[in-house]
Amino acid sequence: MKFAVIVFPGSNCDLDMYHAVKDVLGEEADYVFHTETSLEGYDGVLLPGGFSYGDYLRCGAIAQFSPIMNEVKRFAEEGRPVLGVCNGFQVLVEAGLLPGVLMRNRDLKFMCKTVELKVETNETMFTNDYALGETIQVPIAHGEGNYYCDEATLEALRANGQIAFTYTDNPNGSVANIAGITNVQGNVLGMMPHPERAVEALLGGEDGKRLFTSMVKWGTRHATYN
Amino acid sequence: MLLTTEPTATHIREERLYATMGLTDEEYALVVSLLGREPNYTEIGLFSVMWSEHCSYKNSKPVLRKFPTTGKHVLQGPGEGAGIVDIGDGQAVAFKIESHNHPSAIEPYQGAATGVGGIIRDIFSMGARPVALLNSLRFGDLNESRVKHLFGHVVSGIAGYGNCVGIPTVGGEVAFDPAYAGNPLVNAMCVGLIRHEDIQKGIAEGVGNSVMYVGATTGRDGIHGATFASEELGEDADEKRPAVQVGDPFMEKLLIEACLEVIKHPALVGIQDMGAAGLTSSSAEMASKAGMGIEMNLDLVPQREADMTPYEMMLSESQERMLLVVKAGHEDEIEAIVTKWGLHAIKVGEVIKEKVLRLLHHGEVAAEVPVDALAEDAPVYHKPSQVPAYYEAFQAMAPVQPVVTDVLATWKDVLAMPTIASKRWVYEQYDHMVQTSTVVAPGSDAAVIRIRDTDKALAMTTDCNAKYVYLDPRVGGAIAVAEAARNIVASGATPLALTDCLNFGSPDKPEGFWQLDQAVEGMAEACRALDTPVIGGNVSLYNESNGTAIYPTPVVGMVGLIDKPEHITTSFAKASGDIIFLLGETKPEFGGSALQMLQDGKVSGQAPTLDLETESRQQQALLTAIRQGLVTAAHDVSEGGLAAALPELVFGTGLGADVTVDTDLVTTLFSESQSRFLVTVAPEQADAFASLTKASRIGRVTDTPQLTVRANDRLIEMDVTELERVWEGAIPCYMTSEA
Amino acid sequence: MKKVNVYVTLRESVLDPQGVAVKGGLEHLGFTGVESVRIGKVIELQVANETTEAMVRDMCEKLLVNTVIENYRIEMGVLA
Amino acid sequence: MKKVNVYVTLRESVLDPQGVAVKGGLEHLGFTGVESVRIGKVIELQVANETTEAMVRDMCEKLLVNTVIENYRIEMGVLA
Ligand SMILES: Nc1ncnc2c1ncn2[C@@H]1O[C@H](COP(=O)(O)OP(=O)(O)O)[C@@H](O)[C@H]1O
Ligand SMILES: [Mg+2]
Repeated sequence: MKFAVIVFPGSNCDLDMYHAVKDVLGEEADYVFHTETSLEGYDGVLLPGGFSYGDYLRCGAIAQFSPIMNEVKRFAEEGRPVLGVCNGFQVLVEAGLLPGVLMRNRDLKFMCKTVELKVETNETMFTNDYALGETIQVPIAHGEGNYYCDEATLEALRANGQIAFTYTDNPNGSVANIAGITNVQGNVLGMMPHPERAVEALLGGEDGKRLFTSMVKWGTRHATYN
Repeated sequence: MLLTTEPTATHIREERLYATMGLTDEEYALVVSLLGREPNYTEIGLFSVMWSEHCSYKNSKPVLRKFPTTGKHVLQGPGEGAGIVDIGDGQAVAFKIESHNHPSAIEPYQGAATGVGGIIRDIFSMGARPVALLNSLRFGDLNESRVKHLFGHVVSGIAGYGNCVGIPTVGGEVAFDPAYAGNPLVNAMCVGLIRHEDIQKGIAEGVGNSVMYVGATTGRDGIHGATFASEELGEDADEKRPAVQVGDPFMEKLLIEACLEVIKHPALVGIQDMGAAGLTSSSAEMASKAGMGIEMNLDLVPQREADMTPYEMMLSESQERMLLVVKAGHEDEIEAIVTKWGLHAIKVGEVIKEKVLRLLHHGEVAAEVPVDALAEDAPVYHKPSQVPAYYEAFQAMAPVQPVVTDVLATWKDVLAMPTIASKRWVYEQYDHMVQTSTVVAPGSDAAVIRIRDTDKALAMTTDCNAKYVYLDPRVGGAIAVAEAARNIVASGATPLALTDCLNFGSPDKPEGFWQLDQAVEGMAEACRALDTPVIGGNVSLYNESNGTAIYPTPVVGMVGLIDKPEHITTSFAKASGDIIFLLGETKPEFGGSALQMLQDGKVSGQAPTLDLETESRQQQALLTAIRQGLVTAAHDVSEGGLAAALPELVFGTGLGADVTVDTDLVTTLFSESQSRFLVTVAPEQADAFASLTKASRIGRVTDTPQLTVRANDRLIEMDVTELERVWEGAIPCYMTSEA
Repeated sequence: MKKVNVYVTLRESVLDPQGVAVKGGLEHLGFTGVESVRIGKVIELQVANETTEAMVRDMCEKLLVNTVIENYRIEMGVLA
Repeated sequence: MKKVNVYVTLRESVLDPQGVAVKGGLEHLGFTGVESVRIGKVIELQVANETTEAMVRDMCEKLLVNTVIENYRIEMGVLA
């Protein structure tokens, strides 16, 4: 599988994302700069964490207008996998590819630690390698990861099985303990925790690895897409 | 400092305006004789910043000469942006620590943030990729709301900047003591990785080469920051507010990527960040080093505000700016790289043959000064030194012998002291994992960062117990170095070198100078004994408020090298049944201890003794044992003694410990004797470890969260969960009541 | 050149943790009678004279405001 | 109960990286003629009727405003 790791000005987990899929999983990956206008030849898009455009105004607000985002939208509409982690999630929300918004953490502080997540669905292209209801350890590192949406949206997220991960001990005040959601079609996942930081035992855990192996498995099954 | 008409040269002399800029009458006279005429306003401004302590080290130079600065691995010693040490395979590590004390006292968030930004630029301007940040912080009594405010905002400023630029903040230290009530300390350290061939110098060679400006625009912020950093904080500190700069970590991130790419380009001749004294120091120093001059047209400098004068532009300390020297004719290639990152490289001047800094403004020469006069000819002072009366009184005191009536309660109280308590509240606000190389996160003795594509890793720490330095600068200085090395060794690394930040009071007081001189003497001795040369550092003097100096606080930042991943060791017990060893001797030493602070609210008496030969031997023994695979956990015993170290060994593990020692209980728990480690060893390795290190076997790790300490006079038992609650809860508890 | 101010505030249904913290801080300092605190943004723009309110509205909808959680009010200034 | 608004803006000499980034964003979106953008805060307070402007000023100096880098303006609202 060939991944595009999108680089916005201010992205800073691009290297980590690249390392996870390329060096740890052994898949193909390229950095794709925000000014690029094509995603041709890629099977999956990864929007990494960081502080795109300094996260000024609102997180992810300015990055959504990068030229590459038109292609990311098209890619998503074609039903192909798009994963946004942390700032990547914020960009997807601002770009309207996912519902809701990420607000400042409940206690207003940036928070970096490993937390426990519950896998709420294993029927997505991102979670098929996990067991339903399984708990996994994945780091968070954000100041604005407090997921918010209105009641109706939350009902819809639940009804459609769009909630992918929840926190077992809510660190930031997110509605319904939400840590990650997909779009209705299930091909766009946004999550605040960093699976790419949990792919090596040396660094404390490998629970994030199966998110990427899920994508690769799905990708091999759907190889016809290319 | 918005001047519509500038004072004339005569006016400057007659009104002694140079004095308000921090220059003495003698220094002014020296400027006149170096120039052969009276300086104009811009020129005297250039001298005032370049001759400040911060830039010229005029008071500390003779003292700094005591440090050993060379060694077989040292590639770059003091003098450039950062020191560099070889780590083999063509790779090297660059690191440096710097203070931002005074700006942080005025505006804690921005002061701390820009301190981080500045030290990062020192690292990447050497050509190194920044891979880790650390810090060392001192505040007053955490019960005071002003202190809570400073502490909270300093931590979020460090977090705000470091997290955004994407460099993990992996370690540091924080201590609280009334000595810092009026003058907090904020020291930031950055560590970078570099290939030997990429090492850059701040040098302006080649007549006709272009001087290019990259980064943020120049505003009126921070004018006279360097002078400000070299002055005492008085009642009027708030009036100096224009010195506050605002950081833009997003700009810094772009600057890092752009500069690291530019550095690979053969057309780059020299590069230096515009740190203290901004455009002045970067241009004058680069030219002076090359034996050249620089002519700049200030009209070309990107300006954020209207009608800036040459004086303002040259003294501005706007952040996130770099000065490049580029081979003539290749400016476009550099500009192309920089533009990719959304920035501009603007030609503002040229390297010239005459060794002067010539500044043009609106078609006129606004200043023309020999570069060496600015960069080299600052006076050097050999200050009078005098042993303080307090020191003599402390030395004459009988050894401190505390009486503890309720040991269990005291034990808890020690763990609840904010200086000893868990710093989780601090480091969870720092992204310590970004760049996915952090093998040992904050919380252990030293942080460990792996070096990608190799088996190697780097251990790093900052340390200084200033209470010891106050009691006895020479011994305390040596302990600061030894303690840093202990943390490095306990993590499985060989100490490579250190960087230091000398935070002291006024050197103009003979007693203050004596502290500085003695502390450096002691540090230098320890550096020689432990083979850790000083490759760079920073001096921050005049840390006084209303006439009272802080404790002398020479913070040590140390980096060590680990050869193999299996040598990486943490301070956490791993398995029930492991044998616990105590390396080193425990004597009744309580001067400057946490226990004394708890009981008396201040320190007195003699600092713990340090025998450098013993220190070196213990460190070598532990390192050998770690390399032989004998050790499951190692933890240095420092502030708070075993009362802190023993619980820390088992906190978070669900385990406990049962130990038997042959000293009395109070000494066992609270003495702060030096050169000690707690080590756990698998039972089958215990004999090998014992014979290698001569350490005493004091007990074992147990599977219930309980601590049992059998001393020669009595036995006590303590619930680990209860201790952990106290230790983890202390700082959050203070901070939830922050106003 | 003219000045335009855009006032951006959180919708009432949305919890404002920062406002809550500031309210707590004020109480801690002894200010009584503070019923609620909400924190919003003022965006001060210097724009060309031709800029119409409709254009500013467009800027708000596209970038300046996240209408999922925020309301806004535009104040078109006078010529500078 | 009455409403008080406090408008907090960065002092003019202070760098506003947020504003610079937003200006860039607007240009990116094709909005021309935006000369400068600066971002400040509006703090909306609901306070007891007795609250005087002097009291609000005190709140500003003590907590709401970082007077080292910010200026502020108080707008005392009408009874609600
Ligand atoms: N300001 C800080 N920033 C980051 N980490 C910190 C800070 N203060 C303390 N820590 C971390 O907390 C742990 C304990 O610190 P400390 O008590 O100073 O250790 P030691 O006494 O072994 O030097 C270390 O891992 C240290 O890096
Ligand atoms: Mg330690």
